[in-house]
Amino acid sequence: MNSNVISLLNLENDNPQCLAAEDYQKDEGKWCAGCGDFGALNAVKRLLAKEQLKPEKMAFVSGIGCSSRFPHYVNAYGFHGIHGRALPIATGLKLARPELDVFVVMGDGDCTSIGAGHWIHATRYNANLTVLLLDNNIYGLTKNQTSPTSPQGTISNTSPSGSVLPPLDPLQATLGVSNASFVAQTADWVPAHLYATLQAAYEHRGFSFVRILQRCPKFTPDVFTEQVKNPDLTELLVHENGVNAPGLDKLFKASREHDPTDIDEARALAQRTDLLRLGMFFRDESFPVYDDIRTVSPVSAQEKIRKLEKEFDRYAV
Amino acid sequence: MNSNVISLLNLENDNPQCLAAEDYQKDEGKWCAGCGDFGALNAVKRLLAKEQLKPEKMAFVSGIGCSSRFPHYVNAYGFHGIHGRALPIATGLKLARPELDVFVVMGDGDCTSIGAGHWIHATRYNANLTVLLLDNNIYGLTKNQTSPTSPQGTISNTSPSGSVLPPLDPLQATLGVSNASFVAQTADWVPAHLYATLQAAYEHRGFSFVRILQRCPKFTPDVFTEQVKNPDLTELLVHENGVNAPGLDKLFKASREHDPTDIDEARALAQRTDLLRLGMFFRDESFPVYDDIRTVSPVSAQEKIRKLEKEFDRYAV
Amino acid sequence: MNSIANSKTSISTVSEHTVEIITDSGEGAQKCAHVFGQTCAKMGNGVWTVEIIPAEIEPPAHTTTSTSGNIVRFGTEKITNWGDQSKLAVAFNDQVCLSRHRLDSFDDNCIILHECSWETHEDENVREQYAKAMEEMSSKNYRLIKVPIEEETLKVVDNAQHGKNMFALGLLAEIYQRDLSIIEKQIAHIFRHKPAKITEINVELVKRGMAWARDNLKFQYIIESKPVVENRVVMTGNQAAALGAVAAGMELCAMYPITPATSVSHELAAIIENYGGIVHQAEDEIAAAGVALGASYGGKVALTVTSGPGMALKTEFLALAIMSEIPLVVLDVQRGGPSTGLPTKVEQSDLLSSLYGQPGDAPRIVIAPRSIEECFHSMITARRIAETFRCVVIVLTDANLASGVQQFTRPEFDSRWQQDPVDFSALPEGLRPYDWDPETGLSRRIVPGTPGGQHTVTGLAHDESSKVSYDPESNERGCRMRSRKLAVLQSTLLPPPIYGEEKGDLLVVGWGSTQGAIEEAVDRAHDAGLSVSSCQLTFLSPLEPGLKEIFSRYRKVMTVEINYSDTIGDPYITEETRRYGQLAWILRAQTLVDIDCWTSCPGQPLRPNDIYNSILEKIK
Amino acid sequence: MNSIANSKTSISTVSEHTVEIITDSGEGAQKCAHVFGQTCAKMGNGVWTVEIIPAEIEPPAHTTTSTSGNIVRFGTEKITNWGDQSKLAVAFNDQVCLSRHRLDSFDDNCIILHECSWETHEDENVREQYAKAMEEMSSKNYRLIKVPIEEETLKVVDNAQHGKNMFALGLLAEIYQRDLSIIEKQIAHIFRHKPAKITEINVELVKRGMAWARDNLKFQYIIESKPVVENRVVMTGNQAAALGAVAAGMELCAMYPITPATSVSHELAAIIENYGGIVHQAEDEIAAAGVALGASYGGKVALTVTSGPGMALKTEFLALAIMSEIPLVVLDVQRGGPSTGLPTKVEQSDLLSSLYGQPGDAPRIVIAPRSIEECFHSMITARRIAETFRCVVIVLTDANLASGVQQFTRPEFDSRWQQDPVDFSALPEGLRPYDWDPETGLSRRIVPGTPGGQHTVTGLAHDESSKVSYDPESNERGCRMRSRKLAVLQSTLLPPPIYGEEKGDLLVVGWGSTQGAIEEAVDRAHDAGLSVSSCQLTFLSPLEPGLKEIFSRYRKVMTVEINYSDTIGDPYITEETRRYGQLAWILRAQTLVDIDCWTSCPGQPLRPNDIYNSILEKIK
Ligand SMILES: Cc1ncc(C[n+]2csc(CCOP(=O)(O)OP(=O)(O)O)c2C)c(N)n1
Ligand SMILES: Cc1ncc(C[n+]2csc(CCOP(=O)(O)OP(=O)(O)O)c2C)c(N)n1
Ligand code: SF4
Ligand code: SF4
Ligand SMILES: [Mg+2]
Ligand SMILES: [Mg+2]
Repeated sequence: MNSNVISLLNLENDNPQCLAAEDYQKDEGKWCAGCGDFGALNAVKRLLAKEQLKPEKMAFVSGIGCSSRFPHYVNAYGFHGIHGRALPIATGLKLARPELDVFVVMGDGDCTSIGAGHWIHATRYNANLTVLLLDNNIYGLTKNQTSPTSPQGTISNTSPSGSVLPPLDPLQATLGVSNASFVAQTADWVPAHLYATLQAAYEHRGFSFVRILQRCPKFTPDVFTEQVKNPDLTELLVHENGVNAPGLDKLFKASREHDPTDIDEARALAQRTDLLRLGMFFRDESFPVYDDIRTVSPVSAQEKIRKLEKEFDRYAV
Repeated sequence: MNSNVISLLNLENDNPQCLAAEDYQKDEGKWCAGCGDFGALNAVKRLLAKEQLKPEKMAFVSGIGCSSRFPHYVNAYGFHGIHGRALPIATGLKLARPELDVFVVMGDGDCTSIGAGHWIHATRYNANLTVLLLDNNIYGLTKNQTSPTSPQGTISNTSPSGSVLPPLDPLQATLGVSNASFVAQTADWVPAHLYATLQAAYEHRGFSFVRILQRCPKFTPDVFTEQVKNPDLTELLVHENGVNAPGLDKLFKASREHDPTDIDEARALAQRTDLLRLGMFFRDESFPVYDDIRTVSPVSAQEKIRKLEKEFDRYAV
Repeated sequence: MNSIANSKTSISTVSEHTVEIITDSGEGAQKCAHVFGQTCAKMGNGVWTVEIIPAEIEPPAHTTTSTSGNIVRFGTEKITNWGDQSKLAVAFNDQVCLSRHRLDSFDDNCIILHECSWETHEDENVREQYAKAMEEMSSKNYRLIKVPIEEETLKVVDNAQHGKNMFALGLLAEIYQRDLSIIEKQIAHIFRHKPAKITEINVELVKRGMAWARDNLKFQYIIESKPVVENRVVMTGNQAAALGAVAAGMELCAMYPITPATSVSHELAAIIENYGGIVHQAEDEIAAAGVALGASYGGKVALTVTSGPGMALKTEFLALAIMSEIPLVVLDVQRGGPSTGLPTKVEQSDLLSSLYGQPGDAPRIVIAPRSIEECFHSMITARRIAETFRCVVIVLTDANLASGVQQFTRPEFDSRWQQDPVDFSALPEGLRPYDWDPETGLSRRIVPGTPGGQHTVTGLAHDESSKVSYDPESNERGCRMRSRKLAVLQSTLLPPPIYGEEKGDLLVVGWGSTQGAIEEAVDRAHDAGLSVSSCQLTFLSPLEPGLKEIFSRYRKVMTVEINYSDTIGDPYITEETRRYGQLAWILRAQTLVDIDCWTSCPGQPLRPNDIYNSILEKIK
Repeated sequence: MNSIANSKTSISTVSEHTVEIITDSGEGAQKCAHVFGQTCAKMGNGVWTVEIIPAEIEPPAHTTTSTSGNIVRFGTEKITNWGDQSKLAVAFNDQVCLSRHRLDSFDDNCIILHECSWETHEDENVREQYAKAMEEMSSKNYRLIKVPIEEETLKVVDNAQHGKNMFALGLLAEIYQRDLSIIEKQIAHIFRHKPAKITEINVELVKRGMAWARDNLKFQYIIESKPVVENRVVMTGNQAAALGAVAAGMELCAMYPITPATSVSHELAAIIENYGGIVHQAEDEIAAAGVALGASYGGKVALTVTSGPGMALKTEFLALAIMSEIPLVVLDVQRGGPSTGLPTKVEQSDLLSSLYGQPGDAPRIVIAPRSIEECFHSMITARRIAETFRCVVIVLTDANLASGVQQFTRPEFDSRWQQDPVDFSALPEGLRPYDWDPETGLSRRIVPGTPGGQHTVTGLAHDESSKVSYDPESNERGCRMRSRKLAVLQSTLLPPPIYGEEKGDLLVVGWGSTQGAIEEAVDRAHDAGLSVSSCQLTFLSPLEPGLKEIFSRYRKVMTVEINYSDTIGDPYITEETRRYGQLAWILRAQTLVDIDCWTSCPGQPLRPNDIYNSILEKIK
């Protein structure tokens, strides 16, 4: 950790005691050149610097996949878990240590395929986790297999003549779960929006689900090219309580007022495929947060023994 | 099989060659008196008789739970599988033998808890399966534990001071999955509606998901009592392409025209908790059906060898 | 003991008896047996209670599949198992009685008090069924005594269904001269949340049962009790395990319901929040393991509780715990397998999968409590080992311990049983997350929150800094260090104690819950002049030391286990093709001694007498 | 062979050589090695190719972690394994070279042709790094030869990245006098979907490499080849397994991607639809097993393909298949464990979990092909056994076989390999779904669609009619019948063949992919006058017969395995605490012979020389 080096680019920090974005870097990211995971990593580091989070008070939990290498590259506690199971681990950690900031990073296969059951239920538990789905529409690490989010017709090693199913929409699926409290979409190629979305997710108390459209130049170089090239294919969802990043109105012509408390509209918008929509689809801060409602006061060892004695009286012969 | 005995009650069959509903009974149902699973079994037997399905041409696949005993009680092939995994088994069976009628019976724990990942993905595959979710809002077989669909506050063995989460809505969750092609809700205490819903589900080509609200007098005697007592708390969804059962308009005052092709409205209706809604929420026959799109023509052993020889030429030294 | 038998009654003094209360499901046999067992225990008898559970939630009444009930074995001395056949039974109908007869559950001279109204029931089918049952049972010398249970009960309550059990309790109370004041207190306790009237009615029913027995039965049994010198408690193995988890300071139990393990979490759910902990019901067993692991990673040694099919699902996560050296305690309450198998019944066949279930080399600790008392203490041991060795500890109990009820010495709590608070103090300069001591493989665990300790744990091969590394040296070092911990733990263990002579003709080796039955069989063999000893293992991985040397002192060694093994002499089964009992197999590999086995998987605990017979056979 | 070496060139005739092509990831080493290997094979040499795969998708270039490449071992005789160290290497930079040096991959006298431009690179750091690498490698006698690979390549193409590999191929072609016309054909085949120009450019590069070597290198090797008398094919083990599955008539492969198993399904996905089958990519490995099981239940014997972590997830479903006696073939391409472990690397440590992974008693068949050829044939055997015995067959291959390339005799297809069409004819009167032959445990499978055969299969304990039954007799009968099938299969097997003398001082026992390396080591020992033989097992459950008798003919027996075992003499490790290699452990239990083991888990195939050294050590 080189806490003395303050990046000039990092506008939030002009106090030498502060940690700069670079201070949150651990190992160097080992993704392919141009991989969208770098963008996510950068946005996260900026967020950590902005919030001045203590490295030892955070944990990044992931599954297995290119994207799940993420924890190795952040100066924080990390848990590079097993494929599809980041959410149970993160939930357990948060239950045990509610004071830690816990981030979860998953790939599309990780979260929506093998991890689908945990995803549904973690959404429902609504533990206070910041959840990043890095969705490159493909299995990257295992080298090019179709994922649930792959567009229909994707040619991959497991669908050599084109995949046969329409893609699963992670937003719509999350919105289908009762208790879903924060659902947003952003893209690695719009850093300001990405950053603002992560900021909002971090601030939300509850399970903040952020789908990040992530470019994989290696295996899905084409899936987002249209949208990257032509900003007119994107519509921003804006609202005073939504994701608000300065300057984006210049970049994107289309924008739409959407009240993130309107669940029906959120679903209807997620359903439409005319444009790519970035922004906050839904947020409700009123849902119970699992780690809050399951927190019980600690009890001293002595006190426990006293209570155990009473418990045993019930069983006494 | 006593195919000569024709039930007088079974109005569809007056031809002595036909199988009567009773002929589709195998072992006697061993559920508690008053269990809603009996109602589902009766409706299914009626359907089988109506359709005159050949017992050897059908298979009932289930997981583990009270409801999953179902296959033992139907004169058909049955696969009483493992907890949560009925859908993969049924999908495999259907892929191997698309000509069979395959029914899937699951409990709420079975389908929406341990089976959640398979549920999402089987919905997405949209294989031509008729799927019954017997939802008694509790774990029956293991004796009274909270299920994802248990109402908040449910007192059970695992939530002795009341469950903390709002229930998961299986309809909304299914509607959240792209490719969901048939989603309906019915109740064991409205036999005519139950029967008509199963009929529609059976007729639908694709994954027909029917949530059957099922009474469990043993562990959740109270969850549906209001609705059972007071038909005014129920609204029927009606439409010429929906579930239409004769005589129900007399029983239920509230009814609503809902076009089952309207996905936005389907979701909005599933969201509302003012009334219990029975009927077809959504149907779209245009989605690709997995066993159709994956069916390939059979190839004779001789032909295979011929092709293999050519294949091996590629590897020849 | 105050005998109130009248003069014409024959009174026999016996050292123990086994009693069955068998009814249709839902007729309250459990309550009757519970009060009876508790009363015996409070009067100073040794007691062991076993449930008889039907396969269905609510099977059709008055059939051989509807049998629900309890077996209570009690005696002057400590009782360690369910014993052999029952000496006395109270049966609410002929069919449940018949089902027990068919299972060979009754002693040839068993006294069977049974409801008489079926004989004269208005429905001819019922009468016929009754007659047939009586005929089938006439092959034995049972003393069948008709009792108007229902008729008598209806004199007090309107619905006999909710009363017959207390009348039956009265019968037993009279026959065994139980202390009515204790019974009254027990009943009052059970119905403490109900109106006082309920207690009164139930006591009234007991008294009526006593009166009927006094007037009509011409026998009584005296089972003396010893003065109770120590504080004792009585509970099931699952209750003991739940309390043990609390006593061990476990603050998170993540589980998914599964018989017969679920009741551990029911017990915990009811109390753990008072101890600063929670029970998390996960969406499945995989997630339960993951949540427990996440919590353990966070510094709390967590517990996950399950049974066979759930263990299968946890396979992958256990490997991650082992690889990342995050402590984790797994309680597997074994049931009959494979697959869904016999969900409510006992078996000891998860041993091999507990030891070898994970792909890759994944050393873990496996221990098996031998009694209900040990179900309590093993949780404390397990937590401590898991933490000290940064490893997975699997505790294997079974359906027999789970629902069996027995007294044991009330533990004296020790605050050192509790988990030490996590040490968040700054780390020694340069300390790495896997700074293995090259001798022992042990290393200090660094918990999130510790300043300067940031690192990323991974299930990939890694070096001391927890960096992914695929080089041969790192991989081999990791394997070596994880394996070494087992050898180190083994070096702290003592050879297992021998029950009986230190050498002889035959050594019977068992593990876990069979201790009581095996030792009783060994006693019997000893009384018959045979040179037989036994040895009950608790540590299965690593095995306790000294086994080979111990085995060498006996002419023959055999294991006794509740699992499957082939029988030599059956078609195709030779010395070479035989599949052995699971412990026998491990011990053969470990000691190269030609260890034989006698195993059986009847879905019931083993009976001392069957073990005794197997001893007679093998010692030849 | 047509030698075109000029007069000043030293030409040595050798029986075999091992060559490495090592580059940064993405520089096309695979293609170069592929063409080279194919050419050697077509010229009649024995060949074995092994991939060198970096840990990351795209690791930073020019570092010791970026090494990607291939090892090609080829010789006059059949080549069965990757051999010992490499005799010649072509390295595109100093760092990849260094990484191989550190892994001890080069023979002490290795000739290393390496890119010279780094030495004079404009970046000082690069120059320094180069100098350091050279210094580190100077501890060996390597013959380091600088080659202007990049410079020469740029004479033909603009981007050296896409061309250096073909230049390198040219170097090798010249050194080993490969037939250019064959090389040309191979290149044309690779680029058959690209414009003809591409082929031309690539051939041009090869020729330039040859010219450079001719002009600058003063050595050549002659490796004679034998006339090819039979039709042969060359492929990887995963390709062989995929083709084997098709040849076995499997019409459904349900899978979830996992390294190193996935490429089996890639191969299948590309062709199976032409054979009336499909590949179903499931949402996870559990579902993959379930879909395969459902399809098998429907009458098609289906396949599921995975590796360690996926095997862990299939645990529960395998038990259901075993309990319900639905045939199922599972291919486990083993990788390093435990947990995520070494995803791309070889290990043989799923043996115990394959045998004992399921809670409960769950007998299954486990076989391990010993060569790439057997990868093909084992799928046919597996399907047939699964169907005949209504059981689960696990086929254990590993990352070594998976990506290794070798020639073998082209199979002569037999239509009986295919699955028989399902018999839907009416059932014999009263036939039940588990009408076990009491001798053999075999029974006729009733497939849905068969009139009158309706029944419900279940993972619960059941009787012959597949009715749930919890009585002791049914449960024990079921266990017995499922177990019996293993003994029956064993009775059809022959004792494993011995490689070498039928008796002697030491028998080396291996299983699966290590056959080639072990036999080569045994040959070496034999040549050194030692009395050593070996024996390679294919059947692991049930074990092949006669092992104990075979072992008795040798003074010592040891296994050689690619997995972990403790070393006696290490701290705390004694005869008693030692954890053995996985096969050794099973064989100890099975035969009670004191079987030693030499194992290692370097994430690489074993080298004959290391095995040879272990032989020297153990035979003492
Ligand atoms: C249980 C298990 N199954 C399969 C794998 C192999 N595997 C590793 S990553 C991965 C999928 C990667 O795709 P994704 O989750 O989309 O992440 P990406 O690499 O695209 O970031 C798979 C199938 C595994 N490691 N463990
Ligand atoms: C892998 C596994 N986990 C847990 C169980 C135990 N189990 C059996 S049924 C069941 C849940 C039953 O609830 P539900 O699915 O709602 O069905 P119901 O009995 O209410 O019809 C559970 C947890 C099991 N058999 N297998
Ligand atoms: S393969 Fe795709 S997702 Fe993986 S590192 Fe490369 S670009 Fe990123
Ligand atoms: S417990 Fe409930 S769901 Fe199960 S059989 Fe009884 S009433 Fe039906
Ligand atoms: Mg991806
Ligand atoms: Mg339920």
